[in-house]
Amino acid sequence: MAGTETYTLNMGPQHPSTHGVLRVQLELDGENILSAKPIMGYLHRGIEKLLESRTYVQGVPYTDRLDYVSSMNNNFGFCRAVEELAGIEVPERAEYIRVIVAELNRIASHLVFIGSLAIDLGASTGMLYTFRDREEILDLFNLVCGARMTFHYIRVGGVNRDVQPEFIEKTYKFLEHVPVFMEEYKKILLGNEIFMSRLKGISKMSKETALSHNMTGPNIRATGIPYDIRKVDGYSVYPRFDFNVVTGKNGDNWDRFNVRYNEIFESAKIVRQALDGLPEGPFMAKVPKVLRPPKGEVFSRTEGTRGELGFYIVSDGSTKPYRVHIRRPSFVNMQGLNDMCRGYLIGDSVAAFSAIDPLMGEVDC
Amino acid sequence: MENLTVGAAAEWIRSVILLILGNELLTDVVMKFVGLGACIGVILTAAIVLTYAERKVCAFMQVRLGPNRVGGRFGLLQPIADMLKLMSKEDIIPDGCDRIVWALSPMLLFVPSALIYGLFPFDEGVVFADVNVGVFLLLAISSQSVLPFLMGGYASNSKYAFIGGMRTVAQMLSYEAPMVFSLLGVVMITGSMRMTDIVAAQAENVWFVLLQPIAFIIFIISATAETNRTPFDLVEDESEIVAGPFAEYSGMRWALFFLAEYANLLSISILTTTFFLGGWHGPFLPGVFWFWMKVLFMVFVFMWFRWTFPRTRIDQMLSFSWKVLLPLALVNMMFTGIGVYVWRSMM
Amino acid sequence: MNELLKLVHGVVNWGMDTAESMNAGVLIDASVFYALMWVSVLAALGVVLCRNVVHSALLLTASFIGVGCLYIYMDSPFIGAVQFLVYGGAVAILIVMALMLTRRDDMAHSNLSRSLFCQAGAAVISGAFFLCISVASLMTQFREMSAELGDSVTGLADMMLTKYILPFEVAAVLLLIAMIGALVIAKGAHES
Amino acid sequence: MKTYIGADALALLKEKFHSVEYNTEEAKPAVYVPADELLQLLSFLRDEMGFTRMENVTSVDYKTYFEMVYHLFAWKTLDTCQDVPDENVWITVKVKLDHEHPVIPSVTSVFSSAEFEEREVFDLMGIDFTGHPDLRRILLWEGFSGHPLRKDYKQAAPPFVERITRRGH
Repeated sequence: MAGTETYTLNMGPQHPSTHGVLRVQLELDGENILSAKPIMGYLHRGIEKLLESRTYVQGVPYTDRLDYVSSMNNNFGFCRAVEELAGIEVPERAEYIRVIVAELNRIASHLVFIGSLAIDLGASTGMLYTFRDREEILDLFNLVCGARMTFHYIRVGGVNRDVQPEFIEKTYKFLEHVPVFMEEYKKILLGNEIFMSRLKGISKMSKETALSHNMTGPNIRATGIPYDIRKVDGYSVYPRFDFNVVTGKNGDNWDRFNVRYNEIFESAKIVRQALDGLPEGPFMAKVPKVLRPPKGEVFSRTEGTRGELGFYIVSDGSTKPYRVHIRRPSFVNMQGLNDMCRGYLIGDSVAAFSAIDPLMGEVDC
Repeated sequence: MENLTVGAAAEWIRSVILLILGNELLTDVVMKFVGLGACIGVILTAAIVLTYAERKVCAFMQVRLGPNRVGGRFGLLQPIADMLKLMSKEDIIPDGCDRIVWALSPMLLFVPSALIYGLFPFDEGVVFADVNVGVFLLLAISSQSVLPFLMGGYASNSKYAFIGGMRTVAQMLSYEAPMVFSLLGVVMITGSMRMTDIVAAQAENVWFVLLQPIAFIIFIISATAETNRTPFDLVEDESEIVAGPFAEYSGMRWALFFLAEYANLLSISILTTTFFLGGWHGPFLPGVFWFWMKVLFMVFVFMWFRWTFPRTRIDQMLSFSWKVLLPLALVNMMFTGIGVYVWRSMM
Repeated sequence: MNELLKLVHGVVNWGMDTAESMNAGVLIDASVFYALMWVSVLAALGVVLCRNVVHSALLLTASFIGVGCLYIYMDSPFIGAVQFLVYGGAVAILIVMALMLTRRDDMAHSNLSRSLFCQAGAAVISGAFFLCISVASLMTQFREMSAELGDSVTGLADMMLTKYILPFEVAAVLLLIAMIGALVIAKGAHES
Repeated sequence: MKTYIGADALALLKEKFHSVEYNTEEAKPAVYVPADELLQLLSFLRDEMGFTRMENVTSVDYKTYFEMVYHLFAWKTLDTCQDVPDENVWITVKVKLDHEHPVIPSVTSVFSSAEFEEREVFDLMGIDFTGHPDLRRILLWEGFSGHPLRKDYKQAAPPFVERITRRGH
């Protein structure tokens, strides 16, 4: 009797659900996935090389283009690294503002995640709803820095400009709105039987596997490991705020979804506390016009929306960094893709791409 | 009021033709063609109206405006613009495809979708062919739309299309069974497979949606699956297999798939109306109004499904058909049989 | 206006009269019949002659459907619908799908061996089969369908559920066994 | 809180691995290790000292030599930590490599998570990893020549592509 044959399906780089220009080589037996190999680099712009030929301050806008859905967090990470290298003390008010905008951006990024997961599972209405609410955050950012996508708001030594009372007022209003729209998603997505059955028990990952792939962010928290740099490192003013690290239990797509869903509430909590305790004072430290950090190197990591975002900067004492390496969470998380897809169906692979939540700008750097 | 029925309109057309031709026999022949033209006209109008309706319903569900530029504030001319766009698009023929099979697929797909319109009773006495095995013939004809999908999927020389073609077969064959069995309950109560008899039986007593609620639900679900609409649109599943069998088609060929999809959407709405919602019957208003009101309501329901549900997975969908719907339909049929037997012996 | 109408009426009446004198009704009937027949026969020929086995399978479906149309044309829509549903809707699809799933290097020349020996063998076998069938059908005394059957569907149902209930059920059981057997075999192949 | 590894722990390392070097002057001294002892050191760090997370793998081109940089983190309470921000120790391990033929054993046998990052280093810096399961270019395409993150990398002139015009010439 003739045997069956496996075949290769190239999902991407032009495919509606690979979130940009990711290409995944699926080895298939019928509809069953035998292996999934991510192939990336279609969006490689050489940001690490570019940063070597810019001064430290000029480098900040490049980080906007890494994870362009949560630019604030990238600015934050890079500026922290440079400040650590140059020994700049950031004023308290600036730290508070940074935390506020970074957490707001985390909410926006998680809303994009929920929306894109919904549309990948065929519920395109879900996406429209989350994008509607993300719009409010973008409006807030528009108010604070005049940009809606690539902010370049957090600068070395502080923030670009102080927040206006109008921003604070509107942010409070937005925070009141958060539970309202989250309830709406609960109705349209979480309560849906089909949505549940598409995610529960799919792409299961044990703690050990997640650790061995060095996954970070919501992906590792979904397996039950409370690994959150905000808590673990306690950088910036995060230790002053009361918030929980949301964890899952089974490490399946449902948990990955739920972790992000609940993190929105936690982020909202942080924003509220930061707004309540926003101190007076300068919003920018005294940074020399020509920044020449002393010779040395630094590895600084922050919790980006997709996981641990690390900046490794080597300074040779000149105005430009000698070498910058960016540890991109999406890039490292991609190692888990094979484990998340193997043994499941084509339909689950789409959910897995979504649940790992890669952003190609960040993966390819 | 009496003059507002489709039958009256047909009579009027007939009298005009008779006046011109002056021959009864030839007029009858011409009237057959008029009927055919009316059926095709319904399909084409439906495609235009339903594309617009779908866009608006979708926009309504998704808190946005929908078409609002072409043709005034409500974008009424949007379907025309869409049509022009589709017609002026380049006809891309994929490399290495099986040319003949590939070109035939959209045309053949449209045939069964259009053909079943001949069996629908639109109003009192307005039915193109009132066959005594109407229900059965209808299911038989609509089952023919599987092969064109498969042909398109196979001939496109694309793996996505091929997976889509394979899925079509699995999906349509599995959902045909519960669909047939859910309709058998209606047929058993009526005692006839003639479409007009089924409508008449509902006019005498109650709508079958009250007598056969389970069958109604099963029918709605399997009809959604048969027409490849969310939550069962795994055939054209854009997030997994791009567009399934349509992935390689463009321009007018794609428009034919599109047309067939809307023809199918309308036809399942008409079927639901005919089998479960009492066809054209209703108080006060002429039949044709009732008929289209019910049909459009059903169309709205199907669109509602589409824009609120996520998509199922292929294995979930198949096991749902074989493990839930089919046994349920069989049990429903058994109880209907007992009920009909008891009712008849009591009478 | 009236003059024009009269002219049209005249032409129409002349045309109808001529058609009647030429026995147009029978002619049309026959031509529809022959058209459907040729569709079926040519499609069947195509099944044999096509080089691409998938095309053969698709033409087989066309042939099935042509035959189904013939049934409907001969006033037995039930048999026609059965033909559509079973042959056109299920059997053909399974054949086509099985063929499509089997990979070959060159789909354009995928049909069976085209050597002269094979063709001659096939011709002899099919000729013999054709002979048997035609002799059988010529020798059978066909009866008019009895009026007591009435509506063909109810008649069929009555016969199947009363007189021929046993063969009907036996056939059903047989099909069930075949189905389960196929499932078992397919499952086994998958595991190995 | 994030702290760097203590001086006594470093002294312990020095005792264990004699070839290990570090600058005692610096506040956060990087541990230099020869390439052939890297794997032993990393397994020791992982198994004995609890550095279970290989957070970052990268390399720097110092024109005369390459430097592989590994950042390891020891997060003590992996499963129990819920609210208490706890000790989080880290260490930098560095390996100096020859500029002509940079070869280093792959650390994937100790930390399997380094697979993609090592591929990235191979791709952009041109360092060869022995024992890597799947060493291919990851961000650039297969036919690319050169390693862009090297300081001496010169971008090749873009290939001359003849312009296709409507007339066909």
